[in-house]
Amino acid sequence: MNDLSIVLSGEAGQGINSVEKVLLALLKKTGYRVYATKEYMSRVRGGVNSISIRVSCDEVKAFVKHIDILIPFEKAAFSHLKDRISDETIIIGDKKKLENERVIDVSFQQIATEFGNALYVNSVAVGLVSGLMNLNRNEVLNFIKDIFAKKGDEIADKNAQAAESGYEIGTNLVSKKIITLDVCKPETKLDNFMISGTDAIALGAIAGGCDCAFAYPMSPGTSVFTALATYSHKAGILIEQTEDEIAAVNMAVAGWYAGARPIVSTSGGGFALMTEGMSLAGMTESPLVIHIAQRPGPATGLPTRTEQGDLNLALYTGHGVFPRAIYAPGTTQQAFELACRAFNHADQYQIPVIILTDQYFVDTFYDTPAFDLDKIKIDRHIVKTNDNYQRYIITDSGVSPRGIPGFGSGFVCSDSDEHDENGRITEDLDGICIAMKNKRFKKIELIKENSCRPELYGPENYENLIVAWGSTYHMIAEAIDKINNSKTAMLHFSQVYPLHKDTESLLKKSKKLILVENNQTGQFGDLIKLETGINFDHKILKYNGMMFTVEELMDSIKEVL
Amino acid sequence: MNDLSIVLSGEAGQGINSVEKVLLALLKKTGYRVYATKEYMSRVRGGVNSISIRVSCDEVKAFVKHIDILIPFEKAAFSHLKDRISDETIIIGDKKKLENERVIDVSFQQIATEFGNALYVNSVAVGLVSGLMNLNRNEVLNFIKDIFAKKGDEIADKNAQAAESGYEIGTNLVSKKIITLDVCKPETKLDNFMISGTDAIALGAIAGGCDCAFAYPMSPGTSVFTALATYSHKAGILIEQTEDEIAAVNMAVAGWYAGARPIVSTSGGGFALMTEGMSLAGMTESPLVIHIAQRPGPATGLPTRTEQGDLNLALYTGHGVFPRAIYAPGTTQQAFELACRAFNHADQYQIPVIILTDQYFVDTFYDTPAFDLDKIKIDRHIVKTNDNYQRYIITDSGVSPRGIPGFGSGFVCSDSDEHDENGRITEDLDGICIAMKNKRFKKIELIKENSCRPELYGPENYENLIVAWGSTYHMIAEAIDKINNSKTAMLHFSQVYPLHKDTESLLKKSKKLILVENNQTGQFGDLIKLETGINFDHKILKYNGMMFTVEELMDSIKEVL
Amino acid sequence: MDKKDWLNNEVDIAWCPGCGDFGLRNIVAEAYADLGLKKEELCMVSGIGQAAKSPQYYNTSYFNGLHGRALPAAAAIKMVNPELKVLVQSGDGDVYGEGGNHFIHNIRRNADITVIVHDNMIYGLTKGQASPTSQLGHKTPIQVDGVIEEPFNPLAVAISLGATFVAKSSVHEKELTKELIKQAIQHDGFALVDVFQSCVSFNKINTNQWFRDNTYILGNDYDPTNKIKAFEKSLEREPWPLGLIYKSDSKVSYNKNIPMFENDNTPLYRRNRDSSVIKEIMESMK
Amino acid sequence: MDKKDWLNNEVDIAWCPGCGDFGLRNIVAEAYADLGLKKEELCMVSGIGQAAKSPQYYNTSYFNGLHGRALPAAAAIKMVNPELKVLVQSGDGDVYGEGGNHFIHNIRRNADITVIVHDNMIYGLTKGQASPTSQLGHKTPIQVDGVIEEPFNPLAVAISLGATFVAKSSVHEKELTKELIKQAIQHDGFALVDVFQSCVSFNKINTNQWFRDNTYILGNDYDPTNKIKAFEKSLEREPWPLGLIYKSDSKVSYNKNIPMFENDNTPLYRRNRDSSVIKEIMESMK
Ligand SMILES: Cc1ncc(C[n+]2csc(CCOP(=O)(O)OP(=O)(O)O)c2C)c(N)n1
Ligand SMILES: Cc1ncc(C[n+]2csc(CCOP(=O)(O)OP(=O)(O)O)c2C)c(N)n1
Ligand code: SF4
Ligand code: SF4
Ligand SMILES: [Mg+2]
Ligand SMILES: [Mg+2]
Repeated sequence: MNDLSIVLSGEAGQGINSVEKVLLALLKKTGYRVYATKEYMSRVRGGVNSISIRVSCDEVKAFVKHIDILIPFEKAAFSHLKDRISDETIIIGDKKKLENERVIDVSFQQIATEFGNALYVNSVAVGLVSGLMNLNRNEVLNFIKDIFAKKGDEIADKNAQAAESGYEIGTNLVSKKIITLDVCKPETKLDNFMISGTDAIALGAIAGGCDCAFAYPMSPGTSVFTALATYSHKAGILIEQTEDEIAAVNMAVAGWYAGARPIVSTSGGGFALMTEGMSLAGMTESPLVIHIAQRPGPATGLPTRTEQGDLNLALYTGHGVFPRAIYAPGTTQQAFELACRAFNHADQYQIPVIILTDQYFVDTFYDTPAFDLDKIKIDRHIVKTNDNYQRYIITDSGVSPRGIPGFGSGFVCSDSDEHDENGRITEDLDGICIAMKNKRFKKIELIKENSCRPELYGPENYENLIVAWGSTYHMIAEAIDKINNSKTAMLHFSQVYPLHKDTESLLKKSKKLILVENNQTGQFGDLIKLETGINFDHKILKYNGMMFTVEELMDSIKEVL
Repeated sequence: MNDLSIVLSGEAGQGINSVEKVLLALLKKTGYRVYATKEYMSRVRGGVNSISIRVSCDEVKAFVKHIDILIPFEKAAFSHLKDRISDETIIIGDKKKLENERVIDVSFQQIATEFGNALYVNSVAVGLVSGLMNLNRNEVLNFIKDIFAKKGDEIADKNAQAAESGYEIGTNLVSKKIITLDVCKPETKLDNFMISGTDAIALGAIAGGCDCAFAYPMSPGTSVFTALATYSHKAGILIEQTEDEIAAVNMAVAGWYAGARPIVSTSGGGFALMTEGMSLAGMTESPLVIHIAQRPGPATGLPTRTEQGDLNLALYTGHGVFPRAIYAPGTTQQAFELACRAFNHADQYQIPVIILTDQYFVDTFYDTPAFDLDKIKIDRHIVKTNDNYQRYIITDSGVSPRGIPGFGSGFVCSDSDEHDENGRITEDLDGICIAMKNKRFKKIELIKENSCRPELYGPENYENLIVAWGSTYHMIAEAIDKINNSKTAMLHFSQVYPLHKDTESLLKKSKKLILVENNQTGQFGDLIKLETGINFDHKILKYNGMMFTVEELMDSIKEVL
Repeated sequence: MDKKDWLNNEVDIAWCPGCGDFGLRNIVAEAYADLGLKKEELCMVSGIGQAAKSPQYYNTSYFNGLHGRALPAAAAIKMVNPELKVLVQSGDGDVYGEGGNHFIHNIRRNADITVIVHDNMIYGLTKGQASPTSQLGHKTPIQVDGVIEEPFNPLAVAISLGATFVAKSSVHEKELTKELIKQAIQHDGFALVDVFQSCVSFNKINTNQWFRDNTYILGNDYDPTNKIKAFEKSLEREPWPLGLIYKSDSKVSYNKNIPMFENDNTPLYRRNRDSSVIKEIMESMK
Repeated sequence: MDKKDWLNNEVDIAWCPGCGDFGLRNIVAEAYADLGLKKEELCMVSGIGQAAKSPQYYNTSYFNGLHGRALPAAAAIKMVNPELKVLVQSGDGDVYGEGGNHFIHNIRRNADITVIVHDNMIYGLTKGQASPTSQLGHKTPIQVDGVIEEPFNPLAVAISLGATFVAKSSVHEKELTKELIKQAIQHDGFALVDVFQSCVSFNKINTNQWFRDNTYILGNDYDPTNKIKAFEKSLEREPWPLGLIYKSDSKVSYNKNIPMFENDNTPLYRRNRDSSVIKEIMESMK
């Protein structure tokens, strides 16, 4: 076993998220590479949720099906996780409560109540895993004390004691050979950070000069909004929770007009309400940055689940023709760079840029090396106006220099009606109206020239090519590694629109094309067909609201190779 | 000359629309076949607008470029209509005011003011044309009196006198051979109706059982809403102007839920705001009928102009996957039948049905034989519920019997979250959630089976096939007739989604495929490519806000044949 | 049906233990029972949020629509199917935030619906952001410096919009709440009952204790028919007055105002149309 | 700049001859001139409608956004660029109908913007449907039986939302309108000036003559600082009171309430960020 898959499952509000945070930190401190993701129901208490942690000495960044150690706090975990529990899964918990013969009995609840609070089960669990993994006992206990310090000495002590009990049980289980874990010991310690998809987008936005956020709460899009609020003092970000999504997008467009760099973060249903606002950005050639964390629809759908189902919406939303760019990061590095780039490109081309993530990605923690801050910069493409300034002057490139009201002596006039070079309403149909339509259309080519090249993962001389976008990156990469077929590679698009000009040739090099998407119909496949005429030989689609696991991808891919 | 193209042009508010109405009625009374369309600026007074009338003994239903007789009330008409005025165009008007040498001088304004009101120019114009066409003098004058009767005897008399002056000038111009019109004389009189695209949709809706309308005003979509309001007493229609488009679509979905048959009428920008509501209809499997009269975008765009630019929006709007149907009538007959069918099919399949028209179509008057009312019927697909009723029971077809609250003893539960067969929220991801997704998806095939077959116009053994949809029908048909190429036909889609199953074979029979769309990118061409893989050899696209003329289509088609 | 019959106890209720939503659910079921409503005549409507899950937990027909869109849905149901009693249960965010425009215009529309707002002064389902009724200074993960926007006053706004039944209660006052809801259901026209409700998970300020400490029940001497006085009353804070703040019988509800329903309450789905109507209309286009 | 300089006379004005919009345009330009505004410091904002075309007809920077969305745009511009004076001119349909939710929440937000609503009690640009302020019984091509919905009372609603500057005027009272607009511009916070404006093409009821016959100017004895009295005044009809209905200095505007702008009015576009901030935040994720 060169890595370990640990899963905790409990009700909402039972605190398993705190286990996630503490365990990750402890394991990382010890030198392990870690990964964690969560899946949860749309409720605040009750139900059944789980967190999945992977620990390894090598990089580990994908969601796997198998569970090595399962700590269920509730009986419901068994049916909830039935597809992931195998004969090899070690299950640790309150045997009586769980009513399951296979369970290695640890009386979490009793220990916790002994220390005075049922919530201490979480510290017991942290201690237990630390013991199993043979982490440094003092480090563990001190760390727990530090974490709880702000809640007062007593609570800190009690938690540490609960953890200590867990720790002992853990070492005991190992020493008594009841549990044998064959895990590597990390040799070097990397100077990495635990960064969630949310953090990566928020940091990238800050790096890109994002100075305000207009949003209306909606899971899972709220995550980025909340992160920006958290850093608002440090980074100087104006945070405004709007009355609805329509206000958010209109405030954002107007904010850009007035010189700021707003972001909007939402999910499919909220974005649906921004359709007219997208079109406003298109007509006024306004920069705009919208982050959509996707979840399954239609309508309210499954609010806390994941899907790559909003690509079509992002592609076609807004009436009328206008250019846009759509990013879909699959790694924290890409998320950081693209979120930063979104602001610069939105400003450069005066277009809406959409960043498509999903619940899985924003809620997953990856250990990530420090982002390269030398590469990033804030490019403000604005000009100081003079008396003759014309906001929509026709230029060769289609881009007109963008002024800001109050910066220079010119008038900056922006109109949602068809307008002339001054931004004033016109009905000169065959004159300036057509010229404006063509001007806006022209920019699509310009954006295309700067599209991100899709990343090839695997052999250059591939014969089987798996095409993917967004958050499935790591799962497919690990599946390819494990299948270990020298002719199979992945082409991953972190920009899904406009497609990079090499797309067609890269696809045509392959003999077999396999599409992997976390949605019902293969929306990206449709886009590729439309733009290149290329059909896929196989489509691997999942749409039950959960991310692909490495194992099921391996199976599906092998099946079609 | 077997038909005559007459154009009047003036400022908004000058009354040329009244000329349109009166002239059409008079000509039709005499036995002529007539057609009229208008184009106008987004303002209530001033600017420059025009109405175009065609008169013939044969059916005449298309917009033409050439003008036989032009009556400009303002100088601006010359530059406004410059592309349509040729050396053959007879121009009649106030020579001095118009400052144009070619004008045949008729002092409209002076005559009108003699009778006491500048607006009488319109009656002078009606009289003039009637005189030129040698219509029955008494019939004309009596008709005018009748029309103005409700404004009082004096006004009626004055208008009749103004018309009489015009009539005399008209006959004089002919007798003095200043103008020679070689128009046919109608032999038989058809029992036809003057029906605009608006009327056809409204009548079709009434035929389909539409019993309420929820809408927010927006040109050109307001037209159908207004027509329904006009007939609301006669037909028993509840008319509610909503606070915004979001209310309109939500009230419509809820109205269907409660057993009514609401329609929503809007335009692209308003429909953009209904994106989330569309998705709600998708999730709750609610019937829904939305009429979109298209106008050019993005954003506010050109509010009173025409375009076929909202197809993509109609196709992809709404987050999540759900079935829908999209109609695009090209004739009043189709509009009537499809509007009726929209209600029955929406109810049968429990889906949103979109009727796509455009400003050109809703504002154009066609003389149309009586609609066949025997064919139409109101199919209400609702059931009386019992105690065990389940709104979303899984069935083979994917359609669950639809109950109405209060009709029977069962509970009718509708939810925008993913739900079970009872309509209650669930997170049983791999169980009922997937089953519901598949159930909804399945209906697409069902709808496809009942898609309208595209209509072939021209020879069966075509080699060149012009593919079109919606309002361009008559222009292309006339162009084909006039080109008179025995190998060229049109395939016209009055249902654009889902495509009829014969689409691919019908297209593949042709050697050369020509796409004609009134938009910038060929959105329907993209859909065909996506669904069939077929590419077009030529695309004839127009996107300046105006309808194609027969002449320009003839030129463009000949060029690529 | 008695209270028990109204409650659906087969489903797993997704609320947190201790949530005020439970209390309101019981009260509403009792009100239904007291009024002797028949199950065929009720339709419940909600948007999205914790409060908006309420309809799921009764034995009733319901329309659980989009976030913020409870009111247009409820009004439309009543307008086309006037035989139904239509009752909305939804959240303060749903009705006053996302749905604010519908709040305005449905009061103007005055369809005969009852609107119970679970006013927990927070966004519960999305985990604790400020709602329009959150009080000044309230800190949340988004409002890190505390709320700075003037709290929305649903009562004052409803009165200023011409609402004819405006009531305020708190879930800890069961009897009062029940009585107000019963009166609201019986009122002809748009009836608003804004109810303080405790979100035990995310609102640690406006707790049940806070409600107890900061409210009082209006005495019998209070006259709810004087609009100006009602407005004045609606501005009172700490303590907040509970009870029927304003009521007027000066208006009739939407359906009674339109000719179609003048002498005929038949729902639209039971009306038939003669195709001769189409002929008749077509004739006018000759 | 004097009045002439503010007016853009190079464009073809799309309004009907005799439309009240012309009058308001003149009055606003005079107000600008009187206040000695500089062209670089003004930004006008509107939605869509006849009134909303106004900004086109001045020499000024403007943001002519979507129908109903003037207020969020205006507020955002002021919030991120507080050096600008932001003035909205838009229609009653735009601000109270489609934009109703923004009306509510921007009053709560209280950004320092001036909002002039051209209240012609009709939808002008779309040719004469009822607007939220159309009076009961008003017949239109859509409201064939006359308006049945309670007319929206912008003043009462604004007061109930906690607005601190609420004024009413009529375009036929030029001096009064100008004075109110000037005061509104100088007021710190959301300032509403609802102005009767005649739509000569589509509102044949509420004409200039009707405005003259049905309004009166508030006397000096009227005290606009008493909220309850102001509410009462805002309900008066036939005649309608014109003047400053309510004003309060009890609040500061949005930007003054947030730390970022506390001692620093620099617009966001002139602020720079040190990339060390990102390092610092990242460190917290170790
Ligand atoms: C269009 C849209 N925007 C946002 C959301 C996310 N959302 C769900 S519930 C909710 C607010 C809940 O607050 P409230 O209405 O007060 O109800 P509570 O949960 O407090 O009872 C939000 C913002 C959504 N579902 N749809
Ligand atoms: C989303 C959207 N819905 C509808 C319209 C159509 N529309 C344009 S202006 C207007 C109303 C105009 O009324 P008002 O705001 O009172 O302005 P007025 O013309 O009377 O000055 C409407 C409904 C639109 N442009 N956009
Ligand atoms: S989060 Fe708050 S409102 Fe929601 S169920 Fe829990 S306590 Fe109730
Ligand atoms: S339609 Fe009415 S509001 Fe519009 S410009 Fe004409 S008079 Fe003015
Ligand atoms: Mg709430
Ligand atoms: Mg108006």
